[in-house]
Amino acid sequence: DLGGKFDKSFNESAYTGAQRWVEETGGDYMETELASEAQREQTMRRLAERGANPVVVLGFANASTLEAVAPDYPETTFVIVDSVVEHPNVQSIMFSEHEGSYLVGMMAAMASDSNTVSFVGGMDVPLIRKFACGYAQGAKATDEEVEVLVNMTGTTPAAWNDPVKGGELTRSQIGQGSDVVFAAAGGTGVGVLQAAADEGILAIGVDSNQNYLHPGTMLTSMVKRVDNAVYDAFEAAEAGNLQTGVQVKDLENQGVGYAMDQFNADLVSDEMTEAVETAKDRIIAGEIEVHDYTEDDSCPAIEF
Amino acid sequence: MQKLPRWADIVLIPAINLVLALVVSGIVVTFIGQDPFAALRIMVNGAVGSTYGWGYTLYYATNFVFTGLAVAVAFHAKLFNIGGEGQAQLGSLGVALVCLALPWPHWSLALLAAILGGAVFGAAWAAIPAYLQAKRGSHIVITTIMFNFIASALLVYLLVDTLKAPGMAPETARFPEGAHLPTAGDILALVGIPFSRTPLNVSFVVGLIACWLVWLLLWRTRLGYEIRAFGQSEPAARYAGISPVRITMLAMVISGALAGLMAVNAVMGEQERLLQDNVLGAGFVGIAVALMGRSHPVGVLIAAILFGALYQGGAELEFETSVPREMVVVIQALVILFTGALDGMVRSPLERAFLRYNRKPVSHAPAE
Amino acid sequence: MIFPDAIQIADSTIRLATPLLLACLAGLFSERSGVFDIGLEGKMLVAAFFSAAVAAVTGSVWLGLGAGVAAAMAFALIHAVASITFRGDQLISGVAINFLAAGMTVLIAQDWFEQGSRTPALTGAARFAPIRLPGADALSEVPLIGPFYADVLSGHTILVYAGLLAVPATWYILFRTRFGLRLRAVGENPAAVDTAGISVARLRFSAVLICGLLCGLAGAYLATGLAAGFTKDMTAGRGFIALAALIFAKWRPWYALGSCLLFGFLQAVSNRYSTIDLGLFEIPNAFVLALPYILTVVILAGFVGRAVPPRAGGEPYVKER
Amino acid sequence: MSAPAIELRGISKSFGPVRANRDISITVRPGTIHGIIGENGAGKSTLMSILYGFYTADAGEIRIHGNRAEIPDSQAAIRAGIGMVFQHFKLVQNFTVLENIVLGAEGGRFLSTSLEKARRLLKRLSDEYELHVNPDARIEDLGVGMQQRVEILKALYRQADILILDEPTGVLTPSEADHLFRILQGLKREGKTVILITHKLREIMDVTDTVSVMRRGEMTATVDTASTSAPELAELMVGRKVLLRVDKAPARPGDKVLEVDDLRVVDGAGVERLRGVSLSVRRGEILGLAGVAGNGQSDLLEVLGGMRAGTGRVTVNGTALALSGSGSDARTRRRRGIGHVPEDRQREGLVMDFHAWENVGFGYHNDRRYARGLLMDNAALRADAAAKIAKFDIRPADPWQTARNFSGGNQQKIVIARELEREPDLLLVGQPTRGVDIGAIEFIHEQIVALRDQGKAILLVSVELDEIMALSDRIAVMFDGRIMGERLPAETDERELGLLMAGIADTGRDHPVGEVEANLAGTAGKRE
Ligand SMILES: Nc1ncnc2c1ncn2[C@@H]1O[C@H](COP(=O)(O)OP(=O)(O)OP(=O)(O)O)[C@@H](O)[C@H]1O
Ligand SMILES: Nc1ncnc2c1ncn2[C@@H]1O[C@H](COP(=O)(O)OP(=O)(O)OP(=O)(O)O)[C@@H](O)[C@H]1O
Ligand SMILES: [Mg+2]
Ligand SMILES: [Mg+2]
Repeated sequence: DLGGKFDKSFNESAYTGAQRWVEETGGDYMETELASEAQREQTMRRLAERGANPVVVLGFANASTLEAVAPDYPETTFVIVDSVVEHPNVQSIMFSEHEGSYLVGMMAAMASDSNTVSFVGGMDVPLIRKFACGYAQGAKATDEEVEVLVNMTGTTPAAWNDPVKGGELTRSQIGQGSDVVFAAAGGTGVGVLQAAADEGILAIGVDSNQNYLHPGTMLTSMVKRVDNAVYDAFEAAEAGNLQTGVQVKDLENQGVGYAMDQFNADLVSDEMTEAVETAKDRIIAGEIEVHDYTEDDSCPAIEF
Repeated sequence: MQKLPRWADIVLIPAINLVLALVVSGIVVTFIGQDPFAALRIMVNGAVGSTYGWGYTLYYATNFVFTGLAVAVAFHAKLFNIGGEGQAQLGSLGVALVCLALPWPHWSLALLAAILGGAVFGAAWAAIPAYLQAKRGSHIVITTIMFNFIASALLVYLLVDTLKAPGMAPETARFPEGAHLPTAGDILALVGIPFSRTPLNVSFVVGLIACWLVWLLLWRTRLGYEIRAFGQSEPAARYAGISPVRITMLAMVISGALAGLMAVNAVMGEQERLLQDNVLGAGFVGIAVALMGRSHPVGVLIAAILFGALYQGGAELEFETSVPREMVVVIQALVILFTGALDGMVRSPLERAFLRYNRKPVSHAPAE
Repeated sequence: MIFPDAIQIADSTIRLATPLLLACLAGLFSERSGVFDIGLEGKMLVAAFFSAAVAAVTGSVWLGLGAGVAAAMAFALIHAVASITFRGDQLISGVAINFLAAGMTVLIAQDWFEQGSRTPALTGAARFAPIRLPGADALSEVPLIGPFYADVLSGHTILVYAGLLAVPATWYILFRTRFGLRLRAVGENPAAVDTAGISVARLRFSAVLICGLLCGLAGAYLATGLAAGFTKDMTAGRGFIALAALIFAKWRPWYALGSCLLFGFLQAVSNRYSTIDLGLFEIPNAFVLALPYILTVVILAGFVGRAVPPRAGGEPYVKER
Repeated sequence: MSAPAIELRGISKSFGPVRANRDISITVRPGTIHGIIGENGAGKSTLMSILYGFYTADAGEIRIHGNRAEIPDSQAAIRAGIGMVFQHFKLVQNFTVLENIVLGAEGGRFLSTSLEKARRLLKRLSDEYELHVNPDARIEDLGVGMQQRVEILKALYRQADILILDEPTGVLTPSEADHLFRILQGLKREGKTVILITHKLREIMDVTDTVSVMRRGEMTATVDTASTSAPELAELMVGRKVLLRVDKAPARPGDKVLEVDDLRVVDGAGVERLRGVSLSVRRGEILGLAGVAGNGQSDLLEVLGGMRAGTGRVTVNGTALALSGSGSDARTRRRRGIGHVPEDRQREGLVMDFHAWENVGFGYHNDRRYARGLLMDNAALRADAAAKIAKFDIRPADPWQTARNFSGGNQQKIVIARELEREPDLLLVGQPTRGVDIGAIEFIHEQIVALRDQGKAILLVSVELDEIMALSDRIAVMFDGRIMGERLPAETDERELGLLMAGIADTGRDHPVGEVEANLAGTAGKRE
């Protein structure tokens, strides 16, 4: 998606998955980055015409284009991440970001001393609101009194790529009392995590595991295993059994989750782990219902 | 006594400038470790080597014809409209509203209505900076840049809150079937000519008509006469009873309308729904196109095709090699630099050369 | 607005105003000498890239700063050659420079670092560290002034202080030195300078190069002070806002400080509040984000009136037609 | 005899296709006042600018006090002791007098010390040469006479030993000019050399020791002033005998066409440029409006021509004109039968990059006879242009040339042809012969008189007193935005008009010059 291949987050995760597949299988793939909205169709068609199969397209913004393109290439299987396209030759992969966000929201609320946690989003779109909404629900579920600050970086694709502003928003949130910040902002997030490290508060990364970026201040990362999804798609295609239709990657099948590693082990208490693990099980069991913003464009925990 | 023959002014100089820009671009390509000749071959082939290439080249060119004409008309009134980007954004909104408003029975009706919608919205967006310049003296270059930012915010606001179709993406629903424009492939198939599937559509013809109308406007109507006179000299315009406010407003409104028409091609002809960024920087390319085309509709058309080829070739280049798309931006910058700002570097030595060849004894003013 | 908020916004204002201020003063030198410059944006961008790139490679922010400044000055030189030597259109040259910067930075970034259009994140000595002003801790308990000194004035990187000091320095150079007198004269009436036996081109070249230098500082501050590395188009229109601030400031150094602080303040406010409740209705987020741009237009239209630019501004100096 | 102060040998200079100076040689003796005369465009300013290092010659050599000098730029000229007061002043408008004087000769990096030193020296200089100016006044607040003094002080401050003045008196009243000449005599007594460019023969005869004549880029003669006469110089200048009078029948004035009552204009900077002007012009009459440039004549023409707004009451043929808001524009004025030959043809009267035929319709392009439906009838316009070119003998006779490519005189003829052919009830004419050679002057004057004889009303503005005296049936004099008085040409002379132009209404007495100057110092008159 727009935001660049090396955003340390969503796109980079997909790239990692593809690379892993290349390394493990020695296969080859074509890749291209979009410079602008209007090139989506041109690019998709070209990949299909070049005989690429499957064609993996990343990002909700491609959904509508894919709807138009997929019927013209019945022989090709398309995989779209983050959106649903109902067509016989399309596999749609959806992630339950709200669930993962719920968990890191809980951790944030527990780690916060100031009872204020915050969120920096990239471009103000429903998907990002879905993250924010899950996060707020998790935080509020831990402690009704917790205040959740939410800022979006901007309203254009440039908002995925403005670390200066991300840093400034973070500082502003810190000024308002926040001591844990969750960045779901693509390249902008780099600035958010940096500002958090500079100011000495905790930060939560997104999509990829970003804990290694600033050891000591990275509380965790809400991982969204786009890499696995891409890898699986490539592998299934190689084997010739790529399923079309909608696939939901959630807590249960480990499509989303929170990252634990040597970089944040010291920051996460056992108590926290326990609470989060419990919640995780209850969500999987359906005992906790995390609201998905995109279902009805509203959020019970915060207002946008 | 002309310093340069006309052909030198309108053909030779732009050609030399263009070659210089390409040479420097080649150096840049070499610098990032690629073979400039291979790159050029890929670009030329990709742009004009197949009906597929031609389709995309002309599709992009159609966008640039509109934005180029927009900048050119404003240039004639000595107004530097950097707001083509925002005006085209608003034009997209107008086109989308028109297309979504009715279940259009036939594309031709929808096209006429969309032309109106795009033009009116684009014009309205240009009218505000024009008014501020004419009445309040706010510098139009800065206000139009600001209006680009504001247009983008406005569109996002609408797409996120008001016009959004169900789903994740901030975009409207697809336009109804009746608002789909026939593409070159569709039309040529009727006469049995095979043509690749490309977004090139009837808007190209609208673009050609726009060129002709702009030519008519500038050189055959009173308004065009007044626009050109005002652009040459404001005191002279005032002396002739040409109202600076009126001309500033009209020239900008026409300019904005032309920029807005770009949406007919991009939004109605290709995307078939309203996205958040429909313009692809075509508003800015328009500046380069107008400069290269010497602000003449024919020149604009030729320059637009050139830039269309550059865009399509650039896309191909990115696909085939690891040269990033921004190469196109660099080439575009160099073209603007050489044709617009460094024009004098080529012109004055040429003038001197021509002077030396034509040095007849100058009759120092007609004799009594 | 409660006090801690105010302190916080003031602090943010200074950070955000600094790149504007440096760029605005850059424009001031250039335009006072009669060379209009809408290429501030592009010069900041190349400076941001080269400062981040060199700092990333060498690990030294000072080398980065030097590289950024050199790059911005190289671009300034292009503008100077085009608009002074070859008497090209200054607006067009500025537009070209902005595009050139936007394209070249990405191209080179990709070639050098292969991380998309990004430089590696800067850490440690590759970034400017905040400076705690002397006595900040001691004073921070004093009501009102204390927090202001400790939290607003203190704790910025050196380039912020450089920007603030550049204001009186610019004023002094412009109005108290020979160079300043000539610079102002050449922007008003180059023929007067020419007939006094001073080279118009030399003066304008030096003004444009000073402009490049200051843009270099502004860009370096963005990439190595505010952020920790370069990202594509990271100047995000700041060069244009600086230009608006310059007009608002009527091409005067102290006014420039005021107008840049105002624009910095607007950005700080738009960062701080995602929507603004005006009682009757609420300004939605998209427009709060666009607030600096909207207010730029309002200010240009409503408060500046017809600001009189340097009289010879925008016109190449031609003595023989 | 000592070596010549200046010796120029074989100087040539071209501007693109225009050969402004061709193989010019001239010798100037030290301690003399040397005049240079020539028509407009003869190349005088170019020659002097070469001497001052502003332009570089294509060929030729310069010797100063017998030594060969290289003068690549003005700094070199200044070092060689040359000072120049340009025809178009080279002053920075929003700087003070002092700042303008030190510019380029500051003597140190920091201003405060340079300015103090300059202030002291300036005081000495101005006492010595009676050049009193307030060192802290801004140039834009000074009248042209004062600005010229600043230019002279600039040269003296740089210790110029050779002073060049390019048409210094064009903007001065006669008494100001007299004062200037006294200063020049003083400089000469000190042993300085002065080169004086003018096209006024009387001045040459009065103050110079020797005189050189230029024509069409060439030096035609250098003679001792004592041994020549005005008619002889005139003939050398234009290359044939010239008529210095306009033949015209006595006027037969009819009804009032134009009536102006208490007209006021405030400019963009808030300065009142017209302070209650009242006048009238009858059909069959030429009213000449004299005055030093910048005293409001231009503003009056612009208001009447619809180019700027004013307040007051103006009627044409009995019906009132709107002076501001809608209906006060130049287009409406034209429909009311007002023609306008503007003061600056290149800035206002013509669009320099339009073809001649396009310019022939300029201002009348909305006329029905140039229209064809929604479009313009370019063919009709071209036919009209061809007719006018033939009738007014405009050369080259090519409607496809751009206005820029015509010489000044022919450009003026295009404007005159356009405005006079409409047979307006009222013709506003500003500086009709500025920069036009004598042959064309005669022609233009004849055309204006012919229009008068058709019973049209004409308001003529000119800074050339000779032209006012020769053409007008009645003369009004403007000073500082007011009409100082009206005279009949037969009952007045240049001396009296000069006093009126200096703001002295009571011309019965002889006034001490000091008082005249005090008045002038207050003039807000500017010169572009
Ligand atoms: N800077 C210039 N560029 C091009 N042509 C010029 C320039 N200056 C003067 N000329 C041309 O050179 C010729 C001589 O001009 P110059 O100003 O020397 O005449 P002049 O004798 O001073 O006339 P005037 O009495 O009007 O001042 C004219 O034809 C003029 O158009
Ligand atoms: N700026 C210019 N560009 C091109 N050609 C010019 C320019 N100025 C003058 N010329 C040409 O040079 C010739 C001489 O022009 P100039 O203005 O010196 O004439 P002149 O001798 O002053 O005549 P007039 O008395 O009619 O004003 C003209 O015929 C004109 O074609
Ligand atoms: Mg002259
Ligand atoms: Mg002439």
